[in-house]
Amino acid sequence: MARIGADTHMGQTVILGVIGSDAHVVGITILEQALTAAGFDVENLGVQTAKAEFVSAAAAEDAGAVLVSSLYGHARQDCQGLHEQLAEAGCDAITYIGGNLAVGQNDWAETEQTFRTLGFDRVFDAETDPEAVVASLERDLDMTATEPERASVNT
Amino acid sequence: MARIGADTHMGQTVILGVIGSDAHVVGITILEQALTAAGFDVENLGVQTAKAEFVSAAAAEDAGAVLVSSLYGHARQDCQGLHEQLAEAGCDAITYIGGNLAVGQNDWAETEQTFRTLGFDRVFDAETDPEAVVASLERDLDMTATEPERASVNT
Amino acid sequence: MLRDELIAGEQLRETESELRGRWPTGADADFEDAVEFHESLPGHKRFAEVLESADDPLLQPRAGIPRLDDQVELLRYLETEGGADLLPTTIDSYTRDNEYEKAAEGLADARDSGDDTLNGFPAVNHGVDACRDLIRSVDAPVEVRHGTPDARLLAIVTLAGGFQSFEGGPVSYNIPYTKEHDLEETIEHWQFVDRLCGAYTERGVRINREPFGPLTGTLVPPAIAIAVMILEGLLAATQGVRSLTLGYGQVGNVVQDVAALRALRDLGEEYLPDDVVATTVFHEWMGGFPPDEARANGVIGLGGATAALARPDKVITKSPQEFQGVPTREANAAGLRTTRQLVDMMLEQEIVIDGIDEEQEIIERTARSLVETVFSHGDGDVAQGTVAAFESGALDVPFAPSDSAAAAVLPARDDDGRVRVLEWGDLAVPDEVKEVHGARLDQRARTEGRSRSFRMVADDVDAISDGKLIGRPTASDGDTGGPGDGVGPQGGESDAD
Amino acid sequence: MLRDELIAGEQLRETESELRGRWPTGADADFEDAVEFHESLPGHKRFAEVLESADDPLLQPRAGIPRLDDQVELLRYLETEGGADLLPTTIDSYTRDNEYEKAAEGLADARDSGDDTLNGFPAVNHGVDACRDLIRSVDAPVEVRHGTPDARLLAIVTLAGGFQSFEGGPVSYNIPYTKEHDLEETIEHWQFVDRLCGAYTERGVRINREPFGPLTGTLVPPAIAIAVMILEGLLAATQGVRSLTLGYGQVGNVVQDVAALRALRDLGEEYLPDDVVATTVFHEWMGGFPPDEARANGVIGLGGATAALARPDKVITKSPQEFQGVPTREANAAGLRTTRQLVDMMLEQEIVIDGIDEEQEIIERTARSLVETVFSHGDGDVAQGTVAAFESGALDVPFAPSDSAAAAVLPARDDDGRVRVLEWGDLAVPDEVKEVHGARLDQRARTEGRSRSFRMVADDVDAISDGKLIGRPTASDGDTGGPGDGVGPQGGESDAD
Ligand code: B12
Ligand code: B12
Repeated sequence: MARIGADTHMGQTVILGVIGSDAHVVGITILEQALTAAGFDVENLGVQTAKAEFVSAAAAEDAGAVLVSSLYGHARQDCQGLHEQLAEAGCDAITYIGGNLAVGQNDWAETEQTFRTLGFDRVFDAETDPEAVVASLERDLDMTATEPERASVNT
Repeated sequence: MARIGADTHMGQTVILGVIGSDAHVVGITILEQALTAAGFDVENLGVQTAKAEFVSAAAAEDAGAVLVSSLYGHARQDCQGLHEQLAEAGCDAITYIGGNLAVGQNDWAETEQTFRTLGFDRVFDAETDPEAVVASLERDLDMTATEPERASVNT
Repeated sequence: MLRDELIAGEQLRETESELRGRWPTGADADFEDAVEFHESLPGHKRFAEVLESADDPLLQPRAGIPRLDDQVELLRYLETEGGADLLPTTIDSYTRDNEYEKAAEGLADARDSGDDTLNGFPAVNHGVDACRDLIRSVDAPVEVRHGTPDARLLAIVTLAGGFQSFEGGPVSYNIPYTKEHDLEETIEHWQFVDRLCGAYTERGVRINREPFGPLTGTLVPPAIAIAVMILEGLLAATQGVRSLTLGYGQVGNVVQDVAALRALRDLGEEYLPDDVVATTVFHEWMGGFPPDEARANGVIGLGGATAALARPDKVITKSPQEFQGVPTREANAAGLRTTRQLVDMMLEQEIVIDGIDEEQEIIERTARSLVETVFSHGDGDVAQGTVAAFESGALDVPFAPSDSAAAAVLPARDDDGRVRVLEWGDLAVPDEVKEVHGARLDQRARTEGRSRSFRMVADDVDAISDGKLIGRPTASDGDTGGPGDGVGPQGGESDAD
Repeated sequence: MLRDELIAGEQLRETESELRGRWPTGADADFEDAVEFHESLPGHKRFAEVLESADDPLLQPRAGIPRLDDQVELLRYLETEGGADLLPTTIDSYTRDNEYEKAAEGLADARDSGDDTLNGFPAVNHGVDACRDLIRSVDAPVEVRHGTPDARLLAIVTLAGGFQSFEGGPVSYNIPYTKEHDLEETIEHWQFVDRLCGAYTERGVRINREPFGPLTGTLVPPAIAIAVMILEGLLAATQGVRSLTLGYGQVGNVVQDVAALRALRDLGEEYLPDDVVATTVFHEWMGGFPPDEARANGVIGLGGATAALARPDKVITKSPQEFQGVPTREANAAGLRTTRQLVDMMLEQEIVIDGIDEEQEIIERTARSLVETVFSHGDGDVAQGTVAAFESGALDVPFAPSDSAAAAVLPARDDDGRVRVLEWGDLAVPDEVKEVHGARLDQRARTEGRSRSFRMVADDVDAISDGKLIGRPTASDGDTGGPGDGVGPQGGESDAD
């Protein structure tokens, strides 16, 4: 993948955090570093972040993307209503979720569908390479710039 | 299991060997030792023993039991016709087969059925403890002594 | 004010009765009745006795699912099919957050749907009788494993319920497990837990306590883990705990792991009071696992082999499904048996490895310096000193999500794969030790032809899941690229657009 | 008369053309054409080059199924999903017996039924073109692995078919693999095979030869295996082989395994001519496996760990289904990946174990004595000496089914799990060595409170499959009972009466 200069995404704020009472911090630490290195403005909310904190941070920063991480197996419960709250706050950010999204040895296709239904634009599994996240964000954020109707998918 | 005195089975000759072109010798070495220790007269034909050799040894010794071992996965082919030849030779010995009886990761019930159909009285898998073989033989050979009709099962 | 002093009996009873009111099941947790129940248990269900008298390392898995009957069945399976010597009951995340309401919902949901909608066993919601049913239904001692900063009610219910071992501690269940819990308060809460265990101990029921050694599970320098174990051990001993199992999580370098386990044992003996029986537990690799069961079995294999060399009293096993999620019972039992085979095949061999003493020496020096800094930060009081040392950064844990820790320490592997420190922050460590680490990391940097940086850390975090011990740069890494994963891009996103 | 001398070119051609007439596919095996085919292969398919230039141990599985397309698919799978560096093609038992007729039936049967009715790939029946298809279809070098006393036609066909490595040797593919084949004749047959490889070598196609080190796979004392490797290496070198991979099968004691691998390497260098490039191969445990995939993974884990410590040039991996039967391709690939993970995690660590030199010294002394006895038995001629030494029992292999070997040697483990010799028969070994073994076995006997006997041997044979390294008597064993299996009665019989 050709690297895009570090200043390309200046001003595109990305909200990052681990939702619910999940404390797995290593994944977002790595992601923050990769996104920052790629030139994104990252606001890392850390672990154990409530839905409401994601929403207010996204609204306050007029974020281009909200990245939700969940490892501990309660993602579905924790994300219930997140997209409705984002919409209420007038936030049209792209939303990603990634990590270990189900308890136990679940079928990925099913898990993915669950989170698409909840409103996430992209669903990433725990094998995700940080560079793949950077590449997706670059694509999706450029896309929202030129194709504003993209946002309606989320509302 | 209570041990039966070493002289109980004197005179009960047991034929032992690895059939076909199979050279796995360790199993029958261990079996020979256990059977001998238990008082059986063991005639060990060794590895790579042809059907005909089993038959002539059994007939010559008026054997009480013929124990066929096979590990390498060709047991079914190798045992084709063995029981017919034993019958022709007028041999009414109990027959056991044991070892690794199929190529690959086969279903045991199916494998067992295959060898029962070929005429074996008992079919043993590779987890067989030598003491279990001794115990079965003690049971079956005493039984043939008191219940001669048992032999007819094999002919 | 927080002090490392025995909680008075009266205060214990007062706090206890207040806590028992917090959730309906608390009412059933009568101490006298509980002592009687414990006394009725046969010797082979007494945790401390079984662990302390074992000749060879005992194996214990992790396991916890929401419903009682399922949990009993699971534990029995791990006993009979996995050959577990000691059993666990892992508690769900809501209970760890004291969100018993949410746990109740999850449990109801699990009962309705038949799915495991909680990531563990909500013991407080189940209550004392259910716990006793569980203890009665299995044939080995059982430990409560969790990650709860405020585990007071959980301890009250589970100890009354017949569990005889309780994992955790004020540092090890705060720093890696939460963001906002205040460390001082957490210590107070754990003083209560330890005091409760001490009360049982006084009555002849020697509850085993096990501080959680692996901390964040991710490249934790051994000396930091050991220092935390000593501190939590001291705090527990003050409250009357007499059976302590100090923990350590495998880092993957054999020499360092064996040295660390020895250092843990030796320093435990040195620092803990004589009337405490200290044992050790070795956790198989606690960091990111490979997303492949076959490779995961390789990681477990190295864990088992290291355990056989280091000879801890207990080994916590991993399953080949660690990467994916909570394992099936079959996978969990498989992890136990793979470990058992390796341990048993190696245990009778005398394998003497060179260079362990040197590594142990440097680990001990560092750990001692950390423990001593806590003493001096607290003017001799361990409780105060722990809070102050974390505040100043003199004591710190890498990747700590907790606001109570600086998390300024950054670890990286050296050229031999031993975990060293790249960024010290304000960690109270002698300069000579820092020089040793610096030299080793410089050597690695030279080998790899790159400078020491966070890139190394990121690469090391992924290394084992990518199939290597050390996160070397790979041919495909660009000069300015992101963290290499050693295997190339993999896994990933799945979107339907 | 049998002599260790280069077969004349003319005689080679004569024998070759006679052999090519034995089965229709022989006709296609034209040497010049074959040389051209080999020359057309890219560097990464040249076995000797790839193996000899590798920095780290290369991994190779075993695999052979009857049909060509299935075999290609299997090998590709092992390459892509297993990460095999070198590929095998294991030959079926009928072909090993030169029963091409029966193999043809089996192959036809396999084609009709879709079942794998042969336990390997009948390469002679498939013929030269099919072999070349196979070689073209995969991306790594491929070796013929078999167990054939008279492998001449197999070599003619497979080498013409593009295989660049050929396993076996006159001792290692006679003594453990057959009852009635005459050793002298087998040596003659292998001189032909080696001469054929030498002929390719002269033309720039350096065929790799790999004597089969594990022999009977069952508690083989390292020195015996090493002596056989040296003898087969010498015989091969005489015929012009220049790429030799000497083999050794893991015994499970780490110190002994590392020492043995080093002894093999050192003695190989010492005894083999300078123009031979000698490499080593380590076979993961070749004896009875546990009847449980999880435990089998533990055995494989110890194999991988030992390989990382001993650093052979190649490792032959086992699958977790070894006990049960020919593994599925998934299980085979899993064995590769479990091994890879362990090797890769350990390879960068420097782990220096004590006592290896002492063990290596005793192994070398013993092996040297066996090699020298062959020299003197043959008045300096290795071929003659080998026959004579086996005849006299001065050279012997435990559990050998072959009439050509005395099979009087009985091995047992000592208290540390190292393989020693309980019954020497007429093995030509210095008295001091015997004393060392005797003392070690006495020590074990004392530990176990029983006398040295065949019971120990039987118990040791079962030990690893029962979960231990050493076959200790178990509590359940009666005084006069049969061999304990360490785990108690298990498995077994299934009868419908
Ligand atoms: C280390 C670890 C811990 C440490 C965490 C320390 C810390 N504070 O960070 C400790 C020991 C404390 C811990 C605790 C628990 N853990 Co934990 N833990 C792990 C482990 C072994 C590694 C996680 C890790 O750090 N990986 C390395 C990082 C770099 O990878 P990552 O986190 O997966 O992140 C990458 C990707 O997932 C992706 N990604 C992640 N988030 C996002 C978000 C977006 C938007 C995108 C695009 C991508 C993305 O990109 C990241 C970078 O490559 C995993 C199992 C595994 N994976 O091997 C279990 C695991 C995640 N834990 C698990 C559980 C259950 C728990 C506990 C509930 C129970 C327990 N065992 O005590 C507690 C939870 C405590 C809490 N309140 O959160 C389960 C989750 C089960 C499930 N989902 O079904 C796992 C899978 C283990 C298991 N098999 O049971 N754990
Ligand atoms: C050691 C071994 C070898 C050695 C054998 C040395 C020798 N001459 O004995 C060597 C390396 C030479 C070898 C060669 C081959 N082997 Co092999 N070998 C094994 C191995 C690892 C152990 C066998 C053993 O000794 N076990 C210990 C003894 C004590 O146990 P046992 O033999 O099972 O016997 C016990 C029971 O089975 C039972 N029993 C046995 N016979 C009988 C008979 C009766 C009547 C009763 C009641 C009980 C009974 O009681 C015995 C005592 O407890 C097995 C796999 C395993 N089991 O782990 C493969 C295995 C048997 N081999 C196998 C194969 C395919 C071969 C080869 C064809 C190919 C190859 N790999 O090269 C050749 C065959 C050569 C030939 N012509 O026979 C396969 C068979 C596949 C199948 N059945 O589906 C196996 C299962 C390995 C595998 N997974 O692929 N092998």
